[in-house]
Amino acid sequence: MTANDTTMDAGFRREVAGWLNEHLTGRFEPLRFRGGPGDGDAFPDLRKEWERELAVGRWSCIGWPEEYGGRGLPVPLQIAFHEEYARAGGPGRLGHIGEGLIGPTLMAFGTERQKQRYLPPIVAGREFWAQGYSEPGAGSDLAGLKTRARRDPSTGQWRVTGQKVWTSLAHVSDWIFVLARSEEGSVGREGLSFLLMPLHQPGIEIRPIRQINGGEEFNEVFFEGAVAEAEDIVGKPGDGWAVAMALLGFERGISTLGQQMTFAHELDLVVEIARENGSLRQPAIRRRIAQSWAGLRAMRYNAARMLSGFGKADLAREALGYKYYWSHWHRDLGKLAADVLGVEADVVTGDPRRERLQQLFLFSRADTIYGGTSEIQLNIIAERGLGMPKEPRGKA
Amino acid sequence: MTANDTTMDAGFRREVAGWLNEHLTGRFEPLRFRGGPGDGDAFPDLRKEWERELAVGRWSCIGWPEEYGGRGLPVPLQIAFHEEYARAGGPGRLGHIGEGLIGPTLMAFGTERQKQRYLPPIVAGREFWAQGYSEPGAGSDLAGLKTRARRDPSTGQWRVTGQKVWTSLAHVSDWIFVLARSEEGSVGREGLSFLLMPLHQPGIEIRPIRQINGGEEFNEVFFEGAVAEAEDIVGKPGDGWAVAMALLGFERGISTLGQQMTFAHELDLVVEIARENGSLRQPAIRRRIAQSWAGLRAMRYNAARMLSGFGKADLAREALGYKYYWSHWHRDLGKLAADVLGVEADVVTGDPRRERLQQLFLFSRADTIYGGTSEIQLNIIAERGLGMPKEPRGKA
Amino acid sequence: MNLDLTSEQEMIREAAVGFLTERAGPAALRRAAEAGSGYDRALWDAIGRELGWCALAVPEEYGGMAMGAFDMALLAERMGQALLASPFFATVCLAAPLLVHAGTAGAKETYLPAIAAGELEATVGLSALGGVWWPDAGAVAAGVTARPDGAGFRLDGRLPHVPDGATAGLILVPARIEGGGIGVFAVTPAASGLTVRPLKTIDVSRPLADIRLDGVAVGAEALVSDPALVAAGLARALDEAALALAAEQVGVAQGALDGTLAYIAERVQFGRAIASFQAIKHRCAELMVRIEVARSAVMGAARLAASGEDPQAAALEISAARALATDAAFLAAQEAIQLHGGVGFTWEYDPHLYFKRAQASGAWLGGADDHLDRIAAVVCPA
Amino acid sequence: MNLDLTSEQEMIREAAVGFLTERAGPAALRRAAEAGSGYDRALWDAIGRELGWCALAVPEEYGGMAMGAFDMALLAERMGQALLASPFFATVCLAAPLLVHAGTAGAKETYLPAIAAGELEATVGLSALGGVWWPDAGAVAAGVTARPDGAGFRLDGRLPHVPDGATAGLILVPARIEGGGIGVFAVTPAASGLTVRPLKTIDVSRPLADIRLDGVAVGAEALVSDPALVAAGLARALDEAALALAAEQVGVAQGALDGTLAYIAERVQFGRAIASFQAIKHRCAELMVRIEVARSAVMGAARLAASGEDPQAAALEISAARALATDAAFLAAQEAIQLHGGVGFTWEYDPHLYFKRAQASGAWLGGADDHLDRIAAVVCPA
Repeated sequence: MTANDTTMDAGFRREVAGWLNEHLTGRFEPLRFRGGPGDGDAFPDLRKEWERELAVGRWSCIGWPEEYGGRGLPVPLQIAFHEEYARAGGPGRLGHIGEGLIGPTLMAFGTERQKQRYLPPIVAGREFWAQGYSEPGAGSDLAGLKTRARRDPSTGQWRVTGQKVWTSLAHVSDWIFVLARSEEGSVGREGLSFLLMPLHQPGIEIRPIRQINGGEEFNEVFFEGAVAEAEDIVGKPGDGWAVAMALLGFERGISTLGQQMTFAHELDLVVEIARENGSLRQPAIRRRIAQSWAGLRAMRYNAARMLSGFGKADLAREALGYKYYWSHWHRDLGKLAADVLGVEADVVTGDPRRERLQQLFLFSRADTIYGGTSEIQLNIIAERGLGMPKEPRGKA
Repeated sequence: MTANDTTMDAGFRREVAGWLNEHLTGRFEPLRFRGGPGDGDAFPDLRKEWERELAVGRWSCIGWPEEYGGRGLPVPLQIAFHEEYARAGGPGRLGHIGEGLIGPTLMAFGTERQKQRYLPPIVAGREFWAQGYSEPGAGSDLAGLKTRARRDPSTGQWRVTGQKVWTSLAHVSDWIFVLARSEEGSVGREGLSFLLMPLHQPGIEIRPIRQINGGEEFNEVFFEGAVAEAEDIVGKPGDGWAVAMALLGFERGISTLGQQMTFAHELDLVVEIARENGSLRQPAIRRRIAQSWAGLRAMRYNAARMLSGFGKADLAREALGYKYYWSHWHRDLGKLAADVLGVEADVVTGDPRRERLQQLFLFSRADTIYGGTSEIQLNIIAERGLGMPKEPRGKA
Repeated sequence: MNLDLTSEQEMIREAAVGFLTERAGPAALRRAAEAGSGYDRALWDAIGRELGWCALAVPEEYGGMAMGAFDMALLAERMGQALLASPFFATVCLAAPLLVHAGTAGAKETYLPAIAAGELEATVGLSALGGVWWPDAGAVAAGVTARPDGAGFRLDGRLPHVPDGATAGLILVPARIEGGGIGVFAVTPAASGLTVRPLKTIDVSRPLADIRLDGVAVGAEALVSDPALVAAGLARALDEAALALAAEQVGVAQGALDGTLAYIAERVQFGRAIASFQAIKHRCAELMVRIEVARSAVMGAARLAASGEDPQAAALEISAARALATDAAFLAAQEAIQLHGGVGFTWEYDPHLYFKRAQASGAWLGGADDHLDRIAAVVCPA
Repeated sequence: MNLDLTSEQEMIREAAVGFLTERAGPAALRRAAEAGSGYDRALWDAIGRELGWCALAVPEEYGGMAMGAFDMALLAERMGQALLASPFFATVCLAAPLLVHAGTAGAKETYLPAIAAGELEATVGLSALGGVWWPDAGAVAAGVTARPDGAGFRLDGRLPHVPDGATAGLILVPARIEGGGIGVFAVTPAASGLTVRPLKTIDVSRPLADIRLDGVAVGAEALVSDPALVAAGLARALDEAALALAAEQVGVAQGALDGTLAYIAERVQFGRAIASFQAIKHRCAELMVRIEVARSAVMGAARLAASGEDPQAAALEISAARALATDAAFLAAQEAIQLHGGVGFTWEYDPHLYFKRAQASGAWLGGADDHLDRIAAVVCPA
């Protein structure tokens, strides 16, 4: 009911659905609907194999230019792919950070050597990446980074010391890109460098962070003189901020748009459970379901407007508020799911449908925090979207 | 249903109700339920007579000490009076600013002459007061006042020039107390003086402000060399801020507590109309009525807690948020009333019950603005109630 | 779904912005209201006869431009933003779609060309302006009875709130026909037995009239609806009207927010522009998000409605758009008053004009609660 | 209504604050949860046997202190604030009032002194822990049937979510008696035919058990309810339990807010303490207002309930308190996670403990929607 097809790209969609139907089966069957947000630490080894399966089918990096091993598909088809992938219950993509973030960054800023070394294993699903931005003292405010990189004058290597946090899936990844302070005494956005580092080396320790839903998909990563090779700096020393911000811009939410299919499934599941346990008779529940449905339709059309505006230089108004909207919508859906479950929301029953709603309830709490908290989003919307005065920095 | 008696003070309540029943009749009959917020310009002359009627019955200034002509009644009985007054449909009190604000201020800060000159006419319902604080450039931020007072060295008189705004009922009042800048070049809270001035004099012009509900109970008051006599300064020159703030503290919401009875009547009326026009069948309307009822009960008990805490030096937590809560509750009730009326909310029908709800809808918009906007309230709650950092002033 | 605007649509929008900025807006509304006419005759003539906007919703064979629901939504949004006082909504968004979707060929030929040319002001007399047309469109005809009388009919009933009812030259009246079925009847203001009483409204941009029919005799030709089309046609016409109303509300919300932003950027308190306070910034940002989302919902529903592909799906999306736009308009207007502070509840400043329009429009053609109920009935039948 | 605290009440409150601050709180909860017992035995013994809090709700003739609903609310609030994991709620707030209001003299004599002395852990097995007891208290007994069998009964049915059901020494089971009426039966965990399955709960402070009764044979003395009192007594006991739960939730809200304020006062972003951002200040201020209002509602309802004067009016006010407290607790816990930022959704920090407790408690004994429905049924009968 809530999911919806478009008549465009029907052939392509059938192709995707057909391939998934054929391959997301057998030994990959347990992966269906797994590994999503809040469940990111499920079946890491099997999901790596799945990434290779996708690569063999040429379904990895479909938006990348053909010269880098992609298919160069236009945005609408990329979205169609993500939607069909979500509809089929395709598992959370371990290759996402490589495909969506570091790959495009290297295409734009990397040396020829970096492109040749790092892009093919991403396309092939053989190397997995983690992101090293946030630090315990610098969450929303990345300019406060303290992790430092010092160049060894003899070898040209960078020695990195410090701590990163919220690195999703670092424990199952191979490489990490790190934003570190390479100029002694620099502050704010100055003096940062963007480094590529292997995660499995003596100077790096990875500790899992347990989440409120019990999962462990985030980590703290401790660097104690860990090494990045001289040729593994992206951009010039001191230009790290520009590279890092550009990277955040590359991921313009195309994979996020696919998540609407997941949202629709979740809403369907809420309705299903509400009908089964009788809470659908409560008018306030019915009203919230209707509001949720209306919000999801609006979200879909909002995304369509964003796509229409793709290629425009500035982020359009509808795009500025998108993350804020979907994250709050989703958090509200999680609360609705818990209220529909009632007392059962508190009980671990082993019923996979109920567990999915419990995870939705708990993990959607993170949606309004990661990838820029709602508070940061609202600052940006007010300042860039409405031209209101900038929030002053403190002096502390 | 929604109104509620307490068993305390039953005898006193009967006395009040009996007197009102006997006197709020005949020529005063048209005043029932009139002259409240949003309707403040109704029947000013008749309401002045009503104030004198109250005075004759010794129902004015019942909380004032007996030496100043009051009854010295304790707070619970004052509240009981206000509740019975509201229940009987007693009209908005033209004497409120005199009784609740300037009277107590003069008792605390006034000279013996000032007390003898100004208190008796307030008790007798013969002189009415207006408040001259806000200015066009200084609404929430009173420290930005610009109206200036200059002393005539020969006569000792103060000459006042400037503009006040939001002076309720200035056009039907006799006196105004004015906070004005008496020290040339002073800024902020320094150099202000608190002056008593007759409103009917050549240097004062009063212009009504039309409100969104069509009424005109507020005014702009323009001063062009208007005179305050030398003996009509309260406190010392330059001490005006302290006097003004103390004045705001005297009115600790006792008459506001009485308004809960009015709120209860309004909610009853909403239910009545909803039943008549069928909107009571809509579950969302029923839910909002229930929420409103719950909020009103809580408001009542919140007030009871405030009273239990009366006499404590600091404003208790429950008191700090009271204005914010009731004003938003009331604004929501206004919206509920309009939604219950549906299309009829837009039509002037001549039906007094519907008009009362329309006025409620429109005028409750002012509740969250006057007497300290909600934004100021939240600042105060956060800073005084929760000890959070103070909002920095700008330098502009 | 492609929500890009074509260059033609961009043109319409820009022309509308230019024209409405110059000729409409709060000041023009105040002048029209003070003149007592309810709307500015010259402005309406310019819209209907010079700009040709009245032709938008009319098929080409009747002199129209057949631009459809999407273009109409673009225009209606700008009209809402400008608080346009005009019989446009009643004529073009309410009466014209009813003739288009439910009318007989003869009725279309008689009335549509005049509407398209901006020469006829029309309206629809619903039994309840706030009522719903689902699950059974007959509900909107419940207040009037048509009794066959010779070759014609006699109409009896009451239409308590008819938009522009006191100025319209044509009143389309849905009625229950004695002996079965519903029909839409064309009634002119001069008809004997018709009493039209203009109402005083709080929202001065939206005139209403109370109309009574006491044995109004009409000929057979006054039955303008095609019996085969009337139920579905009424529903579809009212859906399209609700969509236009939702689009207007997005505009009302945008107008209220824009005015607020302009005010608080200038107004200084505590030595700072009000707009520099973070709590205010966040509230404005939240409004912007709500408005953009409501706008997206309107655009998507309009595209689907314009395609004509799936009227039932479109109807549900229109209800979604309407619920979102109603809330956005009210909240933006509420915040406009609040953030203006003291002057926000004066007659002199503009927030109340948006506020009254937001509330009044929100009650027309089903309130937000009704539209959510409609969604729930389909998405989660009990 | 006087909501001043007597000096005795101030003493109770201060003793509770002191004891619970030292012995309970998030860290203690984590230790208890990790120990797997669900609660800290020594802490419970201290509460029941040293402090004597279990005696509060029990009449003096059965060894209690008969302090009533108001004192209970004061204590429950502090327990909620400390996220106390303990069989206190099930024993003292749920089972004891049921015996007091619906029990036979014999049953009271048998069980109340042991409860008062902190020597008996008891609970109530409701057919649905989230269900309502109005308009007919029989609903809470719908899941279990009592069939007369000789001098005694045989009980069959299921109680899917019994608070502290796996550790209680006494389970009070409301059941439908074949042949008419409802009764409350005392069942011990050792009873043959009784299957108790501890459940894994997300809120670790609140153990639940799934209990099945398959032909559990009990003697006549197991029917502990007085037939004349049982319907009203069940309703009143559940109202009192709901009130205690509401008081707990006010405490949960306060605890969540206090922890948040402490965190954001220290945590610096953009060179400023997070607490200095106005948008954050306003949200915290709004929470404080909500919490104070919910606390007022609880105190008022508790005073009325304690007076025993008008149980029906008290019931409605308890529903009001419950609806307000449920929302306040959830919102405060939601904001606690949000304002902690990244660490807010880690296991290591405390917000999730409040959050899970807020949601779990909100579903017990009627959700906020149910309580609003109950109010609407009286305040605005359709």
